Amino acid sequence: MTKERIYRWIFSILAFSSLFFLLGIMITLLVQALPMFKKVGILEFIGGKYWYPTYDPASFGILPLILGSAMVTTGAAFVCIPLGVGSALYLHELAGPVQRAIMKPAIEILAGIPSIVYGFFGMVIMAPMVQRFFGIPTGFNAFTASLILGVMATPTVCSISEDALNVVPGSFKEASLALGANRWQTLVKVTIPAAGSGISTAIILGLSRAVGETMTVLMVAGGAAVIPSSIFDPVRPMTATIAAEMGEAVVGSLHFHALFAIGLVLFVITFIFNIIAEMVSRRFRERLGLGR
Amino acid sequence: SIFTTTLKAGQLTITIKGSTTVLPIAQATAEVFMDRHPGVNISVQGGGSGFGIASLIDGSTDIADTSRPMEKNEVIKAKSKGVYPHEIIVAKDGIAVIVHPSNPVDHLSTNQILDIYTGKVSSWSSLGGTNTKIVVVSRDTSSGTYEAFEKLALKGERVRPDALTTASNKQVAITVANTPGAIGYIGLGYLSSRVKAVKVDGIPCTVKTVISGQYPLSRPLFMYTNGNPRGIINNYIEFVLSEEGQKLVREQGYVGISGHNGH
Amino acid sequence: MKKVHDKSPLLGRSMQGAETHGIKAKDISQGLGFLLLVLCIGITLLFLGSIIYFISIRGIRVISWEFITDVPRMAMTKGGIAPAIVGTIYLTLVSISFAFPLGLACAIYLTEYSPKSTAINIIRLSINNLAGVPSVVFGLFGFAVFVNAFGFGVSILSGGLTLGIMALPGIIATSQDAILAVPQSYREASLALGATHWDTIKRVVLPTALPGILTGVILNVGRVAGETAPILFTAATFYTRGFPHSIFSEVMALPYHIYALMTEGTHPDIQTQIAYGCALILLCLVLSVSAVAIVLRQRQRRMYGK
Amino acid sequence: MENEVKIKVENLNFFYSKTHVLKNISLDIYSNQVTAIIGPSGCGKSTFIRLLNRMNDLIPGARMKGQILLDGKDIYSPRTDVVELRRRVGMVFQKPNPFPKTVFENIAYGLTINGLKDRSFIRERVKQSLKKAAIYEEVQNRLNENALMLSGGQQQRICIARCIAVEPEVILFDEPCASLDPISTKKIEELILELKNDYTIVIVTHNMQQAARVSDFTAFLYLGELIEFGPTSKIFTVPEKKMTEQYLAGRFG
Amino acid sequence: MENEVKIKVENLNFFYSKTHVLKNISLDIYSNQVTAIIGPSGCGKSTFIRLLNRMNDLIPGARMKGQILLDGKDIYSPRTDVVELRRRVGMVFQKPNPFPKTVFENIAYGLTINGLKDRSFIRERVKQSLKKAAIYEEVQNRLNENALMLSGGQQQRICIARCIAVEPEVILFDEPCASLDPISTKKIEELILELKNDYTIVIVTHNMQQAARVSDFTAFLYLGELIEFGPTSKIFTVPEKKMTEQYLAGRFG
Ligand SMILES: Nc1ncnc2c1ncn2[C@@H]1O[C@H](COP(=O)(O)OP(=O)(O)OP(=O)(O)O)[C@@H](O)[C@H]1O
Ligand SMILES: Nc1ncnc2c1ncn2[C@@H]1O[C@H](COP(=O)(O)OP(=O)(O)OP(=O)(O)O)[C@@H](O)[C@H]1O
Ligand SMILES: [Mg+2]
Ligand SMILES: [Mg+2]
Repeated sequence: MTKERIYRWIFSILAFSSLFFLLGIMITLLVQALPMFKKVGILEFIGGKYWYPTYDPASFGILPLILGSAMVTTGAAFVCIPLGVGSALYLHELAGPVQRAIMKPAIEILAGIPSIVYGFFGMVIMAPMVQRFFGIPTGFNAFTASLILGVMATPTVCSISEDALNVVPGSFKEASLALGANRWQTLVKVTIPAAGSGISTAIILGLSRAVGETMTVLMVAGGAAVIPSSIFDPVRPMTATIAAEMGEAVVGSLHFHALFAIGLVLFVITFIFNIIAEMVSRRFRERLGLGR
Repeated sequence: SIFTTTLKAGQLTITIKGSTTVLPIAQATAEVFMDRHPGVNISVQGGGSGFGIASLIDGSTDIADTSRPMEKNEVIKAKSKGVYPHEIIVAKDGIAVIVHPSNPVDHLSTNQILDIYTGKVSSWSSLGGTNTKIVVVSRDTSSGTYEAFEKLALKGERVRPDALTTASNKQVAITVANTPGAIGYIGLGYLSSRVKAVKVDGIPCTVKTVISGQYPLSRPLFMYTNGNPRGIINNYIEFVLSEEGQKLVREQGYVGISGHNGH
Repeated sequence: MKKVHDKSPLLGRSMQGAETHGIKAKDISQGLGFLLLVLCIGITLLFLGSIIYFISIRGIRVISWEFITDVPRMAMTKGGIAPAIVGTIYLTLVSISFAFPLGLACAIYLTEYSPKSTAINIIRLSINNLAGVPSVVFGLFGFAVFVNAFGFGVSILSGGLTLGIMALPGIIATSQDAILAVPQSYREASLALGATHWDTIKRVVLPTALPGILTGVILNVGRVAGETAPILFTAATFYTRGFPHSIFSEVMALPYHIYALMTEGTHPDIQTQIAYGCALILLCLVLSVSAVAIVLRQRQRRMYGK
Repeated sequence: MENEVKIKVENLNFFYSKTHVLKNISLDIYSNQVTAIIGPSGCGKSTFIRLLNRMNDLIPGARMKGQILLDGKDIYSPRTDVVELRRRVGMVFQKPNPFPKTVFENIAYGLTINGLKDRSFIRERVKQSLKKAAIYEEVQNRLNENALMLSGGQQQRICIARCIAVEPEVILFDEPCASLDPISTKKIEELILELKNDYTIVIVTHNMQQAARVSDFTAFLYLGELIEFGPTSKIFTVPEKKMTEQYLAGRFG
Repeated sequence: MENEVKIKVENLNFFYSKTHVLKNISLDIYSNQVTAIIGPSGCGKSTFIRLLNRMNDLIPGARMKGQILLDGKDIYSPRTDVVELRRRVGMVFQKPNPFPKTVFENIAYGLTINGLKDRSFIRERVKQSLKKAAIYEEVQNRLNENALMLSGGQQQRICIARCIAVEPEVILFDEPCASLDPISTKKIEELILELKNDYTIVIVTHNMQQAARVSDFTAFLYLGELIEFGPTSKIFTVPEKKMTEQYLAGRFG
């Protein structure tokens, strides 16, 4: 029994040490962002319209960056929700066992395409295509970024939605069919509502990936730190700002702390996304009467 | 940093950090230098001039690349930490201002460029062109080219916030080549027939005008070491400044210098 | 035999329907709906397929034995990308050897040992949340903590640890799933034979969950191997010739190399081609790793009859 | 009227990919009677009953031979509208499976999917169905609650009401009481006896006492074969086959 | 020797967080006898039997009152070594649950975790256990196959052999035949009758006929209460309680 207790201790120590690392991120961000907030108030930082970190005097307003992130994420939602959920429904309802056996893993594998590859593809192929197709000054804009981000999030949304659909008890489906509903009615009126919160979780997680995506937007979003007025404007999302400017910022300078402050804002946003996803998915499981 | 210093004990590793403008020079020369001196390893990192200087000060690099001279307070800070920056000019760079080939405008004054980039002028018509909107293309604030352009052309004023910000010289060139109303600025080495370089204050952007210093948007490029370069670092710097090194500089699209410009 | 349905206003129309084949509104909506779904998956596969197609077609042209085994030459316009491949592999190895034991231990604790308290729930929640933290934020953390505070400098160690932490939540989650998927009946059977809890974990739970755990580890490590943002300030260097001699060396890495070629090179035309080659090799590395993991998982699922 | 044949099963054989699960079964199911299917676990009871409304169509690799006639028409002919067939032959499952919707929506579901829009008509029909399923009293004030909040027995009656609402002709019960407590079981059994006035009922059960209590006819399946079929009273008192007798005596299964 | 008490249960009460599942149960389990626990689903049979080797310790929020004495010693006293207790009181579960290892490893598992290393001794003991579980003939050439490859009935006997290998004093069976076919069931029943020569046996079953066939004593639980306990012959012929009679007659459950 004492041996048993020793193992228990070893594991709890290891578990908590990993937690220590994870909590460390929060603390680091807070500590490094603090000097920024001391100098520039939080509201001024978040609401400020101008991002000129290297000028003298510098101005640290990240509203354009937040809006840039918001715009590409919203755009990505328009791509990944229909494509991801639609594909999941297809796999769940229409694909035969052979098709599903091939396509499901294929889509999961594609979820692993590195973001740099998406960014590269966006840069060399998508952006010029978008520019020519719409006849706009540049293909490096929020639209192209949204498109690429959307496609990038699609496998994630698809895969998690499909899992959610699979969790819906077959008995609901049978009950509906036994009442004389056809497959589409069963899908729309029973399966989708039952899997609804699971699908929402998938969407939220997909979008949270899009908000936090860095390289793609760095390479294709255009990078203008201005409040966008149309989807075809170039934007500079928060993640791209950090990645582009971190190397240049002198360690310990205000600019350096400002970038950590952006990191903190990003962290809080994705944190909220995840909390919502967690709550929604818990409700989902409760509603279907699934434990844990 | 304890670790990085111990590593350097053998002094067969050279670390170079700093301006992305100087990066290609450092990379190309490092490569050939390593061919000559097997056993030497040179690691070349970008990050920007500021980063390079900061790294030199905290001892995490042997050579800092910069596209601007060190500022006074940087030098003071360095000395307070026992680092004595030694400046070497390794090349010169001219920043060409480019427009779409179809654009009738072929010369601009520095003031006009300033007006365009700060947003005071937003149509080509007042500059002798057609009545089209000016699409302003700029670079990331982290790029050395941007730093230089800001200093030389903008005199410290802010670029209009809605300017396209691209990550590389190449992207600026592509964007301008594809966009009739665009204006951009790139290193001299990136000029091609797909874009048109305008005369600035009446002076065309060529190797000659850059060397002579006539062309207003030109600047020297630097490498800094801690004190006079010694040992293998000195060998490397000498190689960069040698005829062979300068040939590599020219191959990368920069303007070479001749002779030794150290202090 | 006088049945309710005879007077049914609702169903009277379709009552003879058992054989009629008339097209009904609900058949039409079904047809349209299904068409839409086919369209969705079609577009998805088209997009993903075209990414892979373009990268492969253009990448394959520059790939050769030399490309894979040689160092970059002629100002990165010739030669190969071997240091970048090696660098990526080193980073990945460091991240696995850090994240795997820690993640597994954490998963074992959470599934087998942890009391069911709010404190543990908060731990679970924060692990879930950290899975969603943007990669660039991990980069910031690695830069502030490993590079600066711990003084590891820009190095394989800093980058590998940063990537490892990033993989940690995913590894914990998938390992937990794998451990939870081990039927409770196995645990009960073992305990009923007089085995201790640790015996049961070591001899029954872990061996059974192993394929699932490995899948999770491979999948997550494959994912972080392709990440760029976290190594941007912690490990990657633009150019170095030799192979790293210690974990305190900085390295070239494939994802960063693509980025660098596309943004900092001076010979765009040639370097874009090389970037295609790098992208293809990165794609092959990452996708084959995740393919292994996913095939493993499929087989695993089949074993449990799911 | 009593012995009119509603469903005629002829030489039915059924296979799940490789396994031959039902072997050459022929029997008649009479209108307004309760027919019970009994037999040990795995003998094919569920498979059989699910063939009557083609629920097994959903299973990949399953094959069927033989005929099933509903009112004399082959339900497996290519011209049959399966959706319509399932409306006519309703089903109540072993585990109560109300949708995760309100009680009202559960019952109204079958009506709305058949295109009915008239709210007041639907409301009336829901009420009637709940009454017929002997659950109206208990839930009349809880129509807008989630049906999953009800007890198991109540849920099962909700499922029966849901089934009744679309006015099927035949109702198939697959072990409807297997997951219920004795009191709920009793209520459902009483209900089945009520329902046979209006519907033809087929019930699968592995509780022999239940079969004895509620059914008019009993079919005994064993390892996929129909061992004996006849009036319940006869089967339970003077079975023809030795095997039936042994099974009923609890000698195996 | 026949009526020596092996396990004494006194005033046992058990709660799952809030629900009171076992109510004030007292009974004696005799050495070398088969004691059957019967009752309708959900009455607490499994809960009861799992208390005898403290398997319910694993369930969070569960509470127990009363005493269970094994050979006169309280098994819930803080001084009890739970691991040792479980070795002495073995268990066979409803669903056969061999480990996903070879047949040999399955049987040897219990020996090796108890620190045994001598290969030849282990081999001998595995063989003996398989023989006692009446499965040796069938698997002697398949000892290195994965146990999951065997049929359900064979798996269940492997589980019994695995249990026997650690030489427990009591064996608890929780519906050991529920997922088996009639032929396998028969084999297991015969085996249980064999085993009672060496072990004290407690068996949960919801098949009354099975209880009648194999047990010496029967306990009838209903909604957590012990309605009646006594020799099987008596319970099945002249039960004292009306309820027992009704249950056995299939009036409910
Ligand atoms: N989808 C399926 N694929 C393959 N075999 C199946 C499938 N469903 C059932 N079977 C097999 O067919 C046989 C008959 O199954 P069925 O479910 O009809 O039995 P049952 O009499 O309803 O049993 P129970 O009383 O346990 O519900 C069993 O041997 C079962 O294992
Ligand atoms: N882990 C648990 N938590 C809460 N309640 C439980 C738990 N396990 C069982 N119960 C409840 O305790 C009661 C007794 O359950 P138990 O499993 O002992 O019944 P049983 O007699 O074995 O039934 P069956 O014949 O269906 O196996 C049931 O009402 C059940 O719902
Ligand atoms: Mg069944
Ligand atoms: Mg039980």
